[in-house]
Amino acid sequence: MHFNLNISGYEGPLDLLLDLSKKQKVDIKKISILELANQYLDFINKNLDNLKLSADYLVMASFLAFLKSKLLLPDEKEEVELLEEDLSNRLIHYNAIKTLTKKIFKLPQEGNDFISVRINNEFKISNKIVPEASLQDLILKYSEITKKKNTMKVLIDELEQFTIEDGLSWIKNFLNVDNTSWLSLFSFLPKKNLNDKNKKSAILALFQASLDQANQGEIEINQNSHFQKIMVKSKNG
Amino acid sequence: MDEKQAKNLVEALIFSAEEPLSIESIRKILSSYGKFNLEKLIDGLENDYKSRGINLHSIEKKNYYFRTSEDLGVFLNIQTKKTRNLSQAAMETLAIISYHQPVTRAEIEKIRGKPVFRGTLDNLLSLKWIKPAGRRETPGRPVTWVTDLEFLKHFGLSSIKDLPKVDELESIIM
Amino acid sequence: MDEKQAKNLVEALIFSAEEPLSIESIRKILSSYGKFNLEKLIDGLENDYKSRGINLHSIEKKNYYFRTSEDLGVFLNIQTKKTRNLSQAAMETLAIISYHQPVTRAEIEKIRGKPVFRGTLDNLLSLKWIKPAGRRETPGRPVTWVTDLEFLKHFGLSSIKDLPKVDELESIIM
Repeated sequence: MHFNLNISGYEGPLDLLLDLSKKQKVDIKKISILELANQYLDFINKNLDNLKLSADYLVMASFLAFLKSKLLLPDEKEEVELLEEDLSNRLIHYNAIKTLTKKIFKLPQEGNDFISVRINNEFKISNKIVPEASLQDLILKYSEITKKKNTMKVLIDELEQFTIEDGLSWIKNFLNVDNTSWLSLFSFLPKKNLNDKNKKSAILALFQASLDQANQGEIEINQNSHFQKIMVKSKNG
Repeated sequence: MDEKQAKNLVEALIFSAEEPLSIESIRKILSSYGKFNLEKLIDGLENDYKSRGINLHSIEKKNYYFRTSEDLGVFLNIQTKKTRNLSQAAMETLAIISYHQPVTRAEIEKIRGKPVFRGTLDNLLSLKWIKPAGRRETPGRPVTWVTDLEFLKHFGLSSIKDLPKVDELESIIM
Repeated sequence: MDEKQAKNLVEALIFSAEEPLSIESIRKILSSYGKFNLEKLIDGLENDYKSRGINLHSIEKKNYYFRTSEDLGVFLNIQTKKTRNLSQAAMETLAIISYHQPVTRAEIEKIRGKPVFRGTLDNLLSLKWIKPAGRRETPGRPVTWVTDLEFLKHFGLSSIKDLPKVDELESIIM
């Protein structure tokens, strides 16, 4: 089966699984987990180089690959059944939550379907003179203060970050090996030493370096349309 | 003060309060003027306003406020405050909190299969739709989240029990 | 729309307007839904509310609004106390004290990146939301601040430990 789906439309791996399972067109309690695992893994393979494919999708993929391997072995039936049931329950649960989310937001809402009214008086009802500060206000205020502090930390934390020079060296290393064909820009990202923290800076460094090289007349850049792969090719080749 | 006057006072108090007015606050004020059956007075008011353009509503039979009748929504063409657009993540998080409360963030993440970002909770907090409610007495003592009064008020619910239901969820959590 | 509905709509319109609502505005809205004798509807409303806690008033029979009944004035005047807003500075200071207690004024200033004025602390002190709690054994022996009982009471917390930590709001960003 082939699906022309975009990962960015999903709320996470469970959401994707749920959507795939609905394509089986059976009651959610009766879906084939093996078929679902195959569809999911197939989908992930096709989207592997999509930058929005975050770690949680890969964690689910490895779990499904594991489950699939177990399903193909006949001797570990009980253990597999438990895993299957657990996954199926999670899907049923998440599906219920999605249904309820829709139902809640279909309820009449204040400001759309009704408004609460009060008359304007010169007095207000209150037993004590107290500031109108709620627990939510307090937490949000503290959250605001710490967010500012985190921004500062990112600026200081330079040792973790990659520079445009790093990006240049990745591009040059690659083009020295192959200077005749079009290559995906982000395949130049180093495979090692990338974690969640510095990945963004690596992408930025590589992107800036590619613009710089194009400017220098060293490489050509091509992207067919929005969100398509950015391709690069050496001009000397 | 006679009963009719007491009822009028309760009515005026509820109409004048900024927020849904708690029955305790009303009782406290009323107690200075005599002994009254407050529940009966409120029932009377509820009944008086049943088929008017304005209805008396309660949250959990504890907090009272007046609002326009739902039947008039289409005609009122309300433009005062438009509900702002919430992300799908925020809406699902809200749904999970409302059905599973009190619930920890880790539990929400497990149900959604995805991390809950701080901005999502901040958003719901600033709407006063959720609030923290003590900690779960498990390792790490995680904070639990519950819905707040404004959530019920916004969706015109008089109790958390009035939330829509689906069979699948009942069979899983009950 | 029948006459009863039209009357309800007029009622809801007047209640929801921020300012006294002019009879022309009402007439304009109502005209989309049929032909009604607006004066008669308003007379009806005036009559319905004549002996309630809320009355329909007009300014020169042109602009309509609801207000509490004059008979209740004596009872309502007692409740003229107002809530006030807490300043940004006070809110920030309170948030920092609640999360970092015991904390010195210099430390609060460092976190805020702004000076903390004495008035801000006095303000929180008079609400009994904060109190001084001994001195820090560092040069200058500065006073430290902690939250007080009224703080927990006001914010509905059973313990300061029940405040959610920021890492409980935040999640790992992928």
